[in-house]
Amino acid sequence: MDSSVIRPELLTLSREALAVLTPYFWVLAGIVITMLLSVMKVMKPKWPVFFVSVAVCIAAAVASAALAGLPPVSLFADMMISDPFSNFFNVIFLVAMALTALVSLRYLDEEKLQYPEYYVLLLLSTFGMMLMASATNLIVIFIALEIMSLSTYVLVGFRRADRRSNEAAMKYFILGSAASAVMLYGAALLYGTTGSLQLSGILNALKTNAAVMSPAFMLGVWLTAIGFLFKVAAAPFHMWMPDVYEGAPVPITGFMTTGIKAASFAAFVRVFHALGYGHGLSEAIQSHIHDILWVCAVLTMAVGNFVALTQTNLKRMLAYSSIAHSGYLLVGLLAAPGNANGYGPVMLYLAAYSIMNLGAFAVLSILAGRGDSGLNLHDLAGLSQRRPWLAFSLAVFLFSMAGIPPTAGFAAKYLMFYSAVQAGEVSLVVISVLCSAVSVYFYLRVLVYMYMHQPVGAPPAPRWSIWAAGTVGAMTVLTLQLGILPSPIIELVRRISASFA
Amino acid sequence: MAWFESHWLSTITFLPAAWAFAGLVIPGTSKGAIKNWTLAGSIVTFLVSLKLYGAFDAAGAEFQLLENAEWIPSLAITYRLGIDGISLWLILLTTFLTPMVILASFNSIESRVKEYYFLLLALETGMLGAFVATDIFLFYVFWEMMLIPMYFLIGIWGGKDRIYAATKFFLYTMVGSLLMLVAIFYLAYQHKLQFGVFSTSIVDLYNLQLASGGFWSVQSLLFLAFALAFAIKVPLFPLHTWLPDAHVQAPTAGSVILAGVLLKMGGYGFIRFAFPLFPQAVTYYQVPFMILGTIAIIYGAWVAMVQPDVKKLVAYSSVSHMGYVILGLFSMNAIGATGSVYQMLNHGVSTGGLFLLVGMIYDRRHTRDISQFGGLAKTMPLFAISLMIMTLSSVALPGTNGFIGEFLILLGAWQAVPGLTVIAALGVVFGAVYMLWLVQRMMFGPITRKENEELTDMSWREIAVMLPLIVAVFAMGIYPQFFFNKMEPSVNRFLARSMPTAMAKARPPTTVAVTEH
Amino acid sequence: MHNDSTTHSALIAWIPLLPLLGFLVNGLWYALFQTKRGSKKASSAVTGVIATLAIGGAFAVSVMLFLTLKAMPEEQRALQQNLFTWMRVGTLQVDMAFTLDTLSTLFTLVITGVGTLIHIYSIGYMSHDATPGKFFAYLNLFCFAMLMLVLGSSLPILFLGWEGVGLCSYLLIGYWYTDMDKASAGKKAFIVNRIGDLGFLLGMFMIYTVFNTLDFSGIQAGMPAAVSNPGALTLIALLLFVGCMGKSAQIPLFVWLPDAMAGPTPVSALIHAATMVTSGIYMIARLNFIYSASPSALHVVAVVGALTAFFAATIAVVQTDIKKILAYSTVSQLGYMFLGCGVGAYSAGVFHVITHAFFKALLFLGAGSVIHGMHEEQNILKMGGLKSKMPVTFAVFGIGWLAICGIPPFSGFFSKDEILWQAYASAHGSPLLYGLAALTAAMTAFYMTRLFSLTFLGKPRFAEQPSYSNVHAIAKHGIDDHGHGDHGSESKKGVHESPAVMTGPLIALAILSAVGGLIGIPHASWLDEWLKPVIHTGHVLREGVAPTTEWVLMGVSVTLAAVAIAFAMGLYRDLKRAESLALKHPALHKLLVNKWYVDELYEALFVKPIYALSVGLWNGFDIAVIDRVVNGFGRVSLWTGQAARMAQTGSIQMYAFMILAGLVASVGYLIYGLV
Amino acid sequence: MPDSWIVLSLCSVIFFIGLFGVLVRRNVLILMMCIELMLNAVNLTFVAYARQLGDLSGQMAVFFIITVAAAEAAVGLGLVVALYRTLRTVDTDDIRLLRG
Repeated sequence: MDSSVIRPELLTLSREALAVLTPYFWVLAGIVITMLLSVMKVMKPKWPVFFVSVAVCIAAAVASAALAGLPPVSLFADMMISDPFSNFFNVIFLVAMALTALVSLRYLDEEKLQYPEYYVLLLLSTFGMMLMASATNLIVIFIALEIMSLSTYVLVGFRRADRRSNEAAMKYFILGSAASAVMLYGAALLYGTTGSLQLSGILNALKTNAAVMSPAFMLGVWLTAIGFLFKVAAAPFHMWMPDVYEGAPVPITGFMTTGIKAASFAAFVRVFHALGYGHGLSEAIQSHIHDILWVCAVLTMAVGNFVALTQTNLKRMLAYSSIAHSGYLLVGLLAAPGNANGYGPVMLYLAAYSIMNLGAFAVLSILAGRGDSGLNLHDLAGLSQRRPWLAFSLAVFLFSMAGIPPTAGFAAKYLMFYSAVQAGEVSLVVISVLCSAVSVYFYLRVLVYMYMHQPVGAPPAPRWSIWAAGTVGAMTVLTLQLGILPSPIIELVRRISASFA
Repeated sequence: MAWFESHWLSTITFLPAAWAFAGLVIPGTSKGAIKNWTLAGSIVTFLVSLKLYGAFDAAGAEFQLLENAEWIPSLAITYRLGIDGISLWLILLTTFLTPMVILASFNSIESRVKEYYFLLLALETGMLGAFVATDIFLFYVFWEMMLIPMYFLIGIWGGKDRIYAATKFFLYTMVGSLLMLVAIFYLAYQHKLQFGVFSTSIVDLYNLQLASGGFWSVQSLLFLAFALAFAIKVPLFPLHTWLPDAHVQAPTAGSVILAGVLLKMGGYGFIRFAFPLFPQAVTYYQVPFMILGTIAIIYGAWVAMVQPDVKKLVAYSSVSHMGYVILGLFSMNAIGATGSVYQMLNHGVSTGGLFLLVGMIYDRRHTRDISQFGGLAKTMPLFAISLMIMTLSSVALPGTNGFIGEFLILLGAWQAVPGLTVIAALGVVFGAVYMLWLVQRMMFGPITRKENEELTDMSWREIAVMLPLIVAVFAMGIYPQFFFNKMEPSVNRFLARSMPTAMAKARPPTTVAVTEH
Repeated sequence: MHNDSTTHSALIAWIPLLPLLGFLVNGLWYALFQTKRGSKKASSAVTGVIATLAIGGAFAVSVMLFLTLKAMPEEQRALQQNLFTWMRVGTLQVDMAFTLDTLSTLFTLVITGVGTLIHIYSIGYMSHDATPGKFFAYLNLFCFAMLMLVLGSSLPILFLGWEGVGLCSYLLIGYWYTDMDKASAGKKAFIVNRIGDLGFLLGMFMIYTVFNTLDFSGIQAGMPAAVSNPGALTLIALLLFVGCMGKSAQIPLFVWLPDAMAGPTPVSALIHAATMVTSGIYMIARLNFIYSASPSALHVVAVVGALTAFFAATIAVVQTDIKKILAYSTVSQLGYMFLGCGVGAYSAGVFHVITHAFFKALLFLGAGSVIHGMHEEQNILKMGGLKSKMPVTFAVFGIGWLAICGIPPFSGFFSKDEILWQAYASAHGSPLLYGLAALTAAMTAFYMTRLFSLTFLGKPRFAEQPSYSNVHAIAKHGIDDHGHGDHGSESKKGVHESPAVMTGPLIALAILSAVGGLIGIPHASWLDEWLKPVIHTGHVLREGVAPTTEWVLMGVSVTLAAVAIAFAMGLYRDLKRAESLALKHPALHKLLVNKWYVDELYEALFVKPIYALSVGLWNGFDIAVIDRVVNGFGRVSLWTGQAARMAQTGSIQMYAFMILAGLVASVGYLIYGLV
Repeated sequence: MPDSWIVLSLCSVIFFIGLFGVLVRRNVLILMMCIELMLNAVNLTFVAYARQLGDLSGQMAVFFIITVAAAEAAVGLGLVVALYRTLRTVDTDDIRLLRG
């Protein structure tokens, strides 16, 4: 293309472009306002910042939800796109963000960490996620990823007086940067072999000339994939996750398990699809990538579940279970091209997983004591007598993670396995269900402590706050609702994935 | 009212749960109110369920009192209820046993009363749901939901090793049922391939033609996936080891429900799903399963004989009795199958009664060690009489319900594999050995321990618990035809479906007409 | 005539139902109102009268129906009643239906008749018992079951009664349950019977496969077709005979009957002598057409019968417990009956059933009266000279003794002689069988005489005041559960004759034992005639047997009996000589006293091994293998977790290295795939 | 363009030097430098390809990467400072509290 010509239409935004960008504008506005509020010394920034960030999230979420029905709109010369897919994920991110903020408020007070930067960084990271879900250009994806990650590095290390928090941040930072460098190198190779950074361009190149599929291209594909596999903590690229999750402040852990995982998968799905998996790739390459991902999925499920058996710290246990869930998601990803539901199962699973995880971590942040202490199994002993409703909610979330009806987790699992079976991945599904049978054990163990043990000692007084309690309640209801009447959301994700592919 | 007329099954299924939720408003401190409220709920459920007997027309369609609602249209998963002559009786058994276990728990459960009775009613809903579901996926959902209340019942109100037992129970069942879930998906997909649409409604799935022959054939693998889940539930040797632990650790009510209803889920599953869906596989595995059933009969009896713990003894006797069920089912003829279904009801009544009695004596002495007893017939004559009657029913004395079941099962099995039946029939002897020996050690002889001298006989409440069971024992033994009349057509349909030869010549109608009432 | 017979058919059900009614009345009354601690127990008079009325009513009905049958033309002498369908499954159809034909009517008469007498007797015998209500309830229940057994028109109904009587015998043997030995005896009886019933069940299944029905009429109708398959018929016959072995205490399943004497004496008389134990003969007579169709099976029956007869007699010779002796003699007499059936002389077997019912009931009740008078003393060595103390008992017991010894004209003579003759002469008989039977007859005479003389003749060998043994007996049974609690006062009277309520039945039975044989006088046997509709087997003689031989054999047996009696009389005039004789053959004596060690043998062969095996299976397989495997899965997964955990060292470089490793491996695989 | 392979292989060499640096070095600051090395290798790759393809978007990408790298360095250094405050070390062998 001739780059010397100035193309003014790139510099202005059409009306509909502006319309579909509203959620992003909301969040940007939120970022700016919160920054200002936190530096202006007119008043104590805690409440205004909190309210603004939550408000913009809600506003943006509403906007995205409203946009979810519209046909795709490509923006900034195909640098990014606003389609139902991206809006679906935007809602997840924004809700996750809002709930994290709600949960954090009291938590930060207790931890003496009530700094406005916290919310700013949350918003920034959320913005990065939104971009990731909607970017269609490798460089944009990279930038979005970095926006998300850099703010998250800081959030992980937010309890900066605490060694664990710092260590977690450092590990996350080093490995994360290295991984994104690897991914970037892959992007470079893709660019070199296909001559385009646009996902659509890459796909075109693939479809038009087969010569593209050189080893260099394959290397590019795979290095990019590894970048994402690292972010979603698929074995053997998972090892940062337990440490980081354990070290990070509880609400942030919850935020990461939902937001970052969802964002990474969203982008992964886009790239994966753009790299022609399931359509366009030559048979040999296709089958090889399939094999590798297959092994990856099995490893991930196995490692996550089996190691989780040995954990006694709830945060760490949930970290491993989160790895395991990445494994299930990979199953969905593998099976996606082969079945009618496409990437729908992945989307539903991410939604359900975010809901139950936000709920679970909300409970944990209520229970956690000073410096995230008091999160060992035996600290939960007899919780059902001390706090019946809290115990009940946690039980619901855990059953949901174990995939037992009637919960969201079950709905997500069966849609995913149902689709995988249709895609002919029967052996993989059998392995997955056996792994989830293993997982039942460590989820049940928590219930055992909550319901079947008598309280021991004096556990830290729970940090009640109306916000956190509200979050837990809402998530419980949502988990059960999705479990009993999953039909609407299943319809939704099917429609979206249909429009997407 | 009209709504009820068209939704009897939903009403009966969800009545207990609704009642339980309504009961949550009662403050946990007023235990008496909670107990009575729950008892009333279960009795109301029973009375309502009696309506089914009249409503079900044996001569009518295969599944009756149908309800069909969209649930997950995108996956063609429907909320589809219906009963046939087999589930009818299992439903009645469930609603019949629940009030008794609730009444039996009045004195034995004192801690966390509210949760306890809530869970009992929730459990009832789960069980009823599994029996009325005619959508295989819906069945699976109820099947799994049953686990949760039972898990807590064992784990919270159980004995010393309750946590181990509860976890074992839960995991054992999970492993089996998860594989079944995969098989269910596969079936639904097969239906899509063969008929163009997804479906999990069993009347549709019955039409599937699945490749058969050999171990690795689709049909055999699917059958095994189902059979594993059901065999664990039955429980079939050698998958039975969760049962003794669960039974012994569970509170009385838990044991009764477990033995009385949950074990039946296994047999019911075989009848409703495994057999009609995979006829060739069933014939392929007929003999192996009959052998397993026979082993279960003898093995269970022998192991039961040497148990020092009375509850464990009864638990192993369950293994033995359910072995008969498997034997009869896999004999694949009308006599054996009817016998099996009947045996399931019998086992619910007699073993349930035995567990209730064990619970009563446990409440008095807080031990289940047989050697702790002896000569109780002297201090507790009524208890002795009840125990004797339940024992007779359990050893299948003619005139009691047990005989009808075992006689038919053995007769049916004889038609199929005589050699095996000879061995299985030995269970008749060993059954008598361990039960009578139990009675002798507990009831007869001189009173050796001081604690036993002042035991009080059954209270009126306990008599009220046992009386219905005793009546049932003789009623079912003397006039079984009352039950067969409603059962027979369904059993025949089941056989027609389950036998490849019969399948070949005439497939029963799969379009189900709603029968008006 | 016809509708008359139908109206009468409607009455059949009442024969079993009346005792059932009695059971319900007494049983419910007892269970609901007499079990409360300290509640007043109903007296044996009231409850006994209720029970007696019930069984007596049944007797009246039986007599009436018997007369009806008699009035009917011979070929259609059978009444049917169908109450309701018991089971109808697939091709199987079992009705709760009764048939009263010439065979079953005889049994109903014996059961209800003898039963009534024994009920009356029990009123007296159980007068001191703590829970007569329970006792009479059981007794009625037994009669009900027994009547179902003989009236049932299909095998399952027969089996219903068959196991029902087993239950009652279990309950009544263990009636004084606080004595563990008695309880165990009951259990033993039930379980040994169960082993027999197992054979019965399988026989039923076999019949169903061959005849496709379980009704007697249907089976009979199917015979012509079935004879083509003799193997199956033999199998059926043998399997059913296993059932008889259990119920009628034949080798090898006879071990329970002697122990069964732990029950109250009326029970021994009614169940373990007169009625229940003969149900095996009833079944064979009922299904005689099957047995006749299978000579080999018949032969087995005959041999087992003869052997049992002899074997039991040998044991009876040396026993000292009065009831034990009678028990073994019962086993022996049952052997006779099977011998009779086994040689095809079913009517002879039935005949002996009837006479045996009379005199054995008489003997048992007499023994009961003795025991009652002697305050629970059962050892005949501690008796003697009761002739003067209990004249009535002495007299009637004497009649019973002569009857069983086979002295004409008492009933035993006719029936036993019929069997002996058939054993020798019938087509299925042989001299060997006859020899065994005759020898047994002699031994029977011997040991019965021994019993009789040691009990009634000679001089008393007991202290006037209650000896230690019976105080012990009282103590053993406890004050209130076994009667004679107030023997403290009564025993002062010392040995005494029993009250009229007990002697009355004795006399009645004595008369029956005396004249009962007249229904079966050789060559003019009313019985054979009467049974023709059911048992149609003309007695064909073995070739080479002259009809006149019958008279010779008759003489032989009578002389044998006489000699044996004389010998015993002489031997047991004083015990010294008897003991010296015993000392001459210590080994043999020991063997016999210990009943050929059969119990010990079974204990070692079956009971112990199976128990050990079960323990082994439980600990060695259930826990050690299955459970270990199950928990093994858990343990292994845990170990896997631990192992995988090792990699999680916490070192950044380690993690980075893992990433690189994964990268290299996967890329390697990719490139390898491409080139 | 025949000559670009030299550049590209050079880039890959540099990239892997950086990667191995991350593996072997223990000082956090040096680790960050290694990461910079990797990023710059990527930059070079972009440029080379851009030249090979005669397409500007590769060149453009480089600017973004440089910017991001700068931001990354800033955050990283901040974290290092915080880490050093609490642990008094920047040696990766000493930051192994979280494990197992």
